[in-house]
Amino acid sequence: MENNIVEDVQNARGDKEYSAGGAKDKDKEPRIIAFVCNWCTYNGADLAGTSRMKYAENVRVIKLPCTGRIDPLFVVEAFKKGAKGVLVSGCHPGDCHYTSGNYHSRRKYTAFRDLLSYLGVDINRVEFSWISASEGNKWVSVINEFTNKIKLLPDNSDIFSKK
Amino acid sequence: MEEKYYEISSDNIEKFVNNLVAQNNEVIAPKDKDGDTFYDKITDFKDADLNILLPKLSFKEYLLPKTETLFEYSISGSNINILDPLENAGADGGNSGKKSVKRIIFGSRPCDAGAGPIMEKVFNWDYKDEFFNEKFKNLYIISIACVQPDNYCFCTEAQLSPESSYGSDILLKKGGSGYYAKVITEKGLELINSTSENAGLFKEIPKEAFPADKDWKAAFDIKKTQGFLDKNFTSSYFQEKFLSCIGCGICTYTCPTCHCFDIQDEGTNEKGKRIRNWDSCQFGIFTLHTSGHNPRVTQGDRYRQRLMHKFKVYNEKFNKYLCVGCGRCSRNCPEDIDLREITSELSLMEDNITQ
Amino acid sequence: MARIGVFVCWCGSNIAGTVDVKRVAEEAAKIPGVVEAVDYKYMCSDPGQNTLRKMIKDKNLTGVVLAACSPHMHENTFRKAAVKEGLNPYFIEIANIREQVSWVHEDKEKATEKAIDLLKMMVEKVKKNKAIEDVRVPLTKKALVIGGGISGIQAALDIANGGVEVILVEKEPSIGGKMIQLDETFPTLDCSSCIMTPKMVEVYQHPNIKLYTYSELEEVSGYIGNFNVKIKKKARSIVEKDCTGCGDCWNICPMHKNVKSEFNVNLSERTAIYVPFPQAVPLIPVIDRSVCLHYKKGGKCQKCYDACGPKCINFDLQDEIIEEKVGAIVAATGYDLMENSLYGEYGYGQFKDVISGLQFERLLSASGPTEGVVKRPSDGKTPETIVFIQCVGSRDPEKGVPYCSKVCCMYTAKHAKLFAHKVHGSQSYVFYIDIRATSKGYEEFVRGTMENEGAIYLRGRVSKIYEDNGKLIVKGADTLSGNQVEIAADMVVLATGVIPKKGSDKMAQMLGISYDKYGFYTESHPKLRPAESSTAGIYLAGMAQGPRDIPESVVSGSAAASKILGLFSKSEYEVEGTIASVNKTTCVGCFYCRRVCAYSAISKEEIKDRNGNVLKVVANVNSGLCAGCGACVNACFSKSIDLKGYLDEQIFAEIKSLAV
Amino acid sequence: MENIYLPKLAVIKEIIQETSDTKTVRLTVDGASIDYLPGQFGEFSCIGEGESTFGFASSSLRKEFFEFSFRTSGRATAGINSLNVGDSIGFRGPYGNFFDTGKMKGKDIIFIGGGIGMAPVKSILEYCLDERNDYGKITVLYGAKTVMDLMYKNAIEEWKSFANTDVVITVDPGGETPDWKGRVGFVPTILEELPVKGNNAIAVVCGPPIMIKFVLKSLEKMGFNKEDIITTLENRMKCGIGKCGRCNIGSVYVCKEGPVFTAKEIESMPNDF
Amino acid sequence: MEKMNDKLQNTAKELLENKEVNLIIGFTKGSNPLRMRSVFITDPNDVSKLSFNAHCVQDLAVFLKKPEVKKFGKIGLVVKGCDEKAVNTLIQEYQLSRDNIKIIGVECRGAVKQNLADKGEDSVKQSTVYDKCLVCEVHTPLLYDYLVESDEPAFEINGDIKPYAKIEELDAMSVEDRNMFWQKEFEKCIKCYACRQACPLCYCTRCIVEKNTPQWIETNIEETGNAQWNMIRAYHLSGRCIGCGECERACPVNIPLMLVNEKMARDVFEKFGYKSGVDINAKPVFGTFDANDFNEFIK
Repeated sequence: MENNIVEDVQNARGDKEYSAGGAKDKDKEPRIIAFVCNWCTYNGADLAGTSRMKYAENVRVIKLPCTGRIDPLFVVEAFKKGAKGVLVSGCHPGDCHYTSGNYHSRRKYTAFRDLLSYLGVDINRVEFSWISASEGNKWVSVINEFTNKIKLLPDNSDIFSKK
Repeated sequence: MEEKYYEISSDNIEKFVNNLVAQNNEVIAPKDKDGDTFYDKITDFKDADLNILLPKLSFKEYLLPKTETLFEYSISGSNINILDPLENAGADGGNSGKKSVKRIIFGSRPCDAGAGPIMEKVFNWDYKDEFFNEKFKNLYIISIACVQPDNYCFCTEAQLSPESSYGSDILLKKGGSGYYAKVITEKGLELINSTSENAGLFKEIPKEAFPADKDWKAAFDIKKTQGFLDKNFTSSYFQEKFLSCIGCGICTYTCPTCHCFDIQDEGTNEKGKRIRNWDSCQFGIFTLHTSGHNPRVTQGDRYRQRLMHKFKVYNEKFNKYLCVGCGRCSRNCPEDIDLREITSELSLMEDNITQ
Repeated sequence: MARIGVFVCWCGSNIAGTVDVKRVAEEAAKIPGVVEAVDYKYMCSDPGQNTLRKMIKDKNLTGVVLAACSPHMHENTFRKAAVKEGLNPYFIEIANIREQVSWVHEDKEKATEKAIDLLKMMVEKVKKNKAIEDVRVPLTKKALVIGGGISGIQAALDIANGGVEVILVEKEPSIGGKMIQLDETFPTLDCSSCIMTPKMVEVYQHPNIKLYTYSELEEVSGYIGNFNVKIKKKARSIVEKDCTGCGDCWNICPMHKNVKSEFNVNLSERTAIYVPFPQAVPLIPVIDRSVCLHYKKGGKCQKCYDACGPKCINFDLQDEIIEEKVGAIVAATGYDLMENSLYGEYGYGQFKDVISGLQFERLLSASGPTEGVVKRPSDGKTPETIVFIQCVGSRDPEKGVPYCSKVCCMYTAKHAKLFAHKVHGSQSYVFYIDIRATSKGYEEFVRGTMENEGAIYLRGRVSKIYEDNGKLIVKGADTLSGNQVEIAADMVVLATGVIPKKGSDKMAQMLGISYDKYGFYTESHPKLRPAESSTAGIYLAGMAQGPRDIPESVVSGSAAASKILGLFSKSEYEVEGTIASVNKTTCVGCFYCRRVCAYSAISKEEIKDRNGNVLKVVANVNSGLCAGCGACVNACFSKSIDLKGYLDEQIFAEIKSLAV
Repeated sequence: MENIYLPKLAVIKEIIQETSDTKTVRLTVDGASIDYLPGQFGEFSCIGEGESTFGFASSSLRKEFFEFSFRTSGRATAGINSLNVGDSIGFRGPYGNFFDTGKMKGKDIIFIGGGIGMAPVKSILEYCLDERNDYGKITVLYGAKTVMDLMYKNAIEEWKSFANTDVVITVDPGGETPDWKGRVGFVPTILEELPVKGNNAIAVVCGPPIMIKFVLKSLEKMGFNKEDIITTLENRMKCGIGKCGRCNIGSVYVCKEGPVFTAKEIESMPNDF
Repeated sequence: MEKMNDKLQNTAKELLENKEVNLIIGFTKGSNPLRMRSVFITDPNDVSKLSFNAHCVQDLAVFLKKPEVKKFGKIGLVVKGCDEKAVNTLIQEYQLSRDNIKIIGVECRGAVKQNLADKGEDSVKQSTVYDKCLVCEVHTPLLYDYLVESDEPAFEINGDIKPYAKIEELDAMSVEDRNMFWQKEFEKCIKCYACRQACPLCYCTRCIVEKNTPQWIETNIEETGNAQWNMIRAYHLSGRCIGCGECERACPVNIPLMLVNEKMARDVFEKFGYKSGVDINAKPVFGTFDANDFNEFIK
């Protein structure tokens, strides 16, 4: 049954314009967009670099000043534009460069996740993490684990992007 | 074409409709969806819900889809390629002109049927909108005359009637062994004669045998409504009456004849399409200038525009009222604004002024 | 009309080893709006920067994207280079293809693809950039210090010594705060007033310090660099400039009974016209109008007036409102002690010889009510056995506060030590939960009290105290031995917990700074900006932030001062222009933005028509206060507020460039 | 089957940055201009961002290109703003009616424009200047909020070079700079000071609604007949061809029966603009 | 009902006569006997138009956002308990000053579903009223200046009908099935924005959907644009929706919007203990935070 759904969806995608050439699309690595704060996670990711750690290439980082600036609707926009997974990451609670941006954001995302899931978006496709500037290794493991998770998810679309 | 008249039994009408489905036609009929009726594709006659007065929405979207691709584009560097859906098989599932499929509306009401030819005027008064025309050309309408209009109906006042055949290809009336049929157009005839089996289901009868229309009386004179609108643009009536309007636009979206649209581009940096979407004069942004100036500031201004357009402007331009009196705007209005009541009030006010 | 130049940096082999830089540049050149894309070995080198500058000039670029190392490395370098060519620095964007591509990936093909993507994102972002001017706020180079305790005094002196004018406002008639009430200070046992008094005098005499005692802050408006403050100078009933502090007035005042001395924590009495303590600064008395017979009896008594040589007593003086403009504020409002009476089982208020730690300080003090001889308040006898109880109210979420008051362990050890010094052969018992003695010399100090002075430390709580035959019977548990203990004491000293100064919440609201659930002011960042409040231009010092000891209070005072001196060292206060701005046409004034702003940077602004009628109220961003976090942008439903440098459009453009 | 919504691709030949947020774009289709008349408008689009309606700003007698001016304000204009010379712009048109040049021939004409409303005025003005001898005295009155907001600086110099042509430029009070040599004052005020008479003369007016309102009053004071005052209306439009239902004023579809109207015609319209 | 109407009319009359308000917004008889509609009264002599019954489905608080209505200044508003919560939220969100509104609360015994009333239903019972009436905790408004008590007995709830039962059903579904469910629902959407216009709390003068720089919500009236619109509408109402159900009632294509609103209200209450529209002085749930907020989903 489940397979049928997946096939149906793929078939449906196949003859519509936005699938951009079926077969090639399937081979394509899933795209992950990471919205990260400038002060903790971005630095954490940089640290992974200076430490020459290796991780999956799928992630594309968009830097914002603070998790408080990462509008949940950016996640929707990322899905709209074909991202398979979205990561939101910032400073640990209590460490926000702007005192409370991550707290406000956490509240919004709590509700937002519920809403997404309720509306039928596989919530496995959205990941949240607190990664400090010293946690290069955490960045690496979060990206790798998330990428693997996304690869295992059925290529099911969401309600925001064209099937 | 000279009209033709037939009788058809209840069993045969079912066969006829099922034949039309079997002939790979898209047959649209009123259909129950969770307790409300909408026009929708049917695969069997039994899917059709012919007992209700009117589906909640009209079948306007088969003439003017909610969203319609006007063209597609692709961009690479400074190269732009434009793909005309009227010339090429469209990608948006038959909404575009060229690929427009033959659609049969079965069981529409005379009011809904009347909307097509009324709208056809604005889509062809100068520039010809082939998107509309293609769909209109391929839309076959079999309507069933009403027996008992409800409180919100005012087709008679809107210069149609519960038994009007204006806009229908075939008009059915209940009676005899099932229905009497009046075939008004070649398209109607085409349906009946599509196969010999279909043709055999209909028994031709003389015009006289076809039941005559009842003497429907208009409760008020729509010309007087127009008369009032002609002279009273600044009447306080509009501002007071529409304090209760929340500007939701349901009246326009569920109206069979409202045809305003918006044009937008959608896509990625590489490719996309220009689409037109339903729009509504009830929205403040509809006429908002870039400068921030808005000619129609209040909801009163905006509802007045709707009245003016329907009962004055359109008639002056095209000699037709942009209203079929279906009453959907009233029935669906969450604030119980009743267009029949309003048009009638305006005609009375015109009376009072002239007296 | 975007004219964007792209530079792909090799960073030697750091980038070029893993990323096909030539291909990245070739792909970049194909992006609409990119007029030229080049690769270069080291963009950050002088020749590299010159290449950048040359292209900006030659190609009349409207934007530059560098695919290079992390923006945290060289964004400023490149921005400065761009500014030299007249390009707004915010038209420079960096695609991080070193730290986040070449150093973390091995597959050259995939790394190159990722680099191209990151570059595309930045090209699309820079297309939507708008010129941003950094915000410059003029500075009134004068500081206000609220609170004349040790941290306020330290802050005021440091600022004043830095050559900046200071206004010091103290609520009480004298500065000195809690510290001047202390006897000797741990762990060095130097006399508190010996080290405090000179500082107080220095404040009084400092040419750069304007001191308002017996004064309160009435109103604060404005923002960093430009605060307007109103100070209410309460009427002392003394013409201050004429007073010599001779004491003739208070010596003759008939009201010397029943008025408890605040300074001596109710252990002695004072007169209606009084100085709180002999070394008060300023040494000018004040008439307590709530008890003075002149005021109470319709002007009959004027003994002090009669006694006053310079005739500086004026019963008709009124409160005065003084307006000042300042550029920065230090909130050093100090602390209070919890009410001991919360603990009925300890009998405070019921038994005269159950006293607070601060009262014990006064009993120890040579300037105190007993001139430094330890005497029981009940009968004046010198106690031989004292029980000290720690954590009275502290670390007690049920009755008191959950936090540790930090100073009690140390001052109790000090009390026990001083008691042993003053009363030979005496015995101290200390009930404690834990001993926290973490600063330099503290642990040794406590050890000394135990080992050298013979104080007996009992780990456990006291369950009950009752009086029996002139003794206070203290029943408690010694959890280490598991025994119940019962001590017949002559006196019990309670180490009561520290709480924020009464009214500190009101003060915080007036200042527009945030405070925690207890009322302590919260730091802008607990680690990185411990001296700053959440509001720009307002700094914090002392116990107002939470429990701390004298050295820490002094350090915090100095820290606040150095922040202010740093702020004032420039001609204008400069903030990055990447701040929020409001579209006032579409703002509906729901003020969710204001609710989430941690910097009080959003205020209400009335939009009026020509006749002055308010059409609507909208949000307004104070550019001096906005820190540019963007929380307000997310809070806005109608998207009427946006963050410069990180506009919604820019983020969308970045996402769109990745569309698959 | 003709797709009436399908744009032609016009190529940007030149972009003139008029003010900080306005530009004039010169376009060609197949290397040349297109057939149109002053007063008409077109639908110009940045493909992928959307269409916007602008009147032509150039003289239709000049065959090497056609131009329009715009202010960046929304998504479509921001899209157009991002384009460079050589890029393509989607174009539909020309649409709408045009200035009746026959009626203007032999007469004195005053051209009055405010802000970006000068664009259609420029079109008809330059048309007349291109056949200068067919017309009487020409007066140009162009006003902007501030000196910074003045468009068409190069064109203005060209207009001044014609014989029997007065060019008056004004900025609103407070909008002048120290070295400003033009006039200072609102357009209607300056207009009344000009030596222009309404007999045997035509006035062409375009600008913001409030300016038009006062200019019409002034022109009437100066003796102009309502039939001889011609203006253009700038209603919000989408399709430009009488379908989308947006631009009507009473029974007049501005996109088809306009945008050029005489003051007389406007007077008979309901106040819905 | 007569007594109720009398009190309603007297209250309104007094308010108008004493110039305490310039406008009364209330209910009056509508286009058929089982429909009620809003009425705007400025003349004390017109108060006889006011009446109330189980067909007063509209949330009149919606009018408080209309500029045309705001112009009247002080307004007297007839509200049911559920709708009154909207007034509270408007005050909380600075859209309304408490001084400018006189709340004429009416005790409500439940409102008959309009689609049933249109088919002739006139009785108030658990099978005929809205789901919101079955879970209603505010038959008497929380905040009012005047209270008009109901003459009617409360209807009986025997538990046969589980309000918003579909929510649990959806929660139990697989994510794919939920996806399909909502896709089918949103496909019907015609983007008339009636849900927005009918909502008393959608008061933005420029809705996010009208902003195109950037284009937050695709303009198409197809699966993607519809889903985005419905999702963002629900998101903006999360923690704010007071459950009046007007969006769902207005929806001409019967999208069960209350299933989303109610679900979000439940989640917000569960996670943050916050109920919207209860306290005019409360901090809105998304205008504040707690350091100990729900953190489980974050790595």
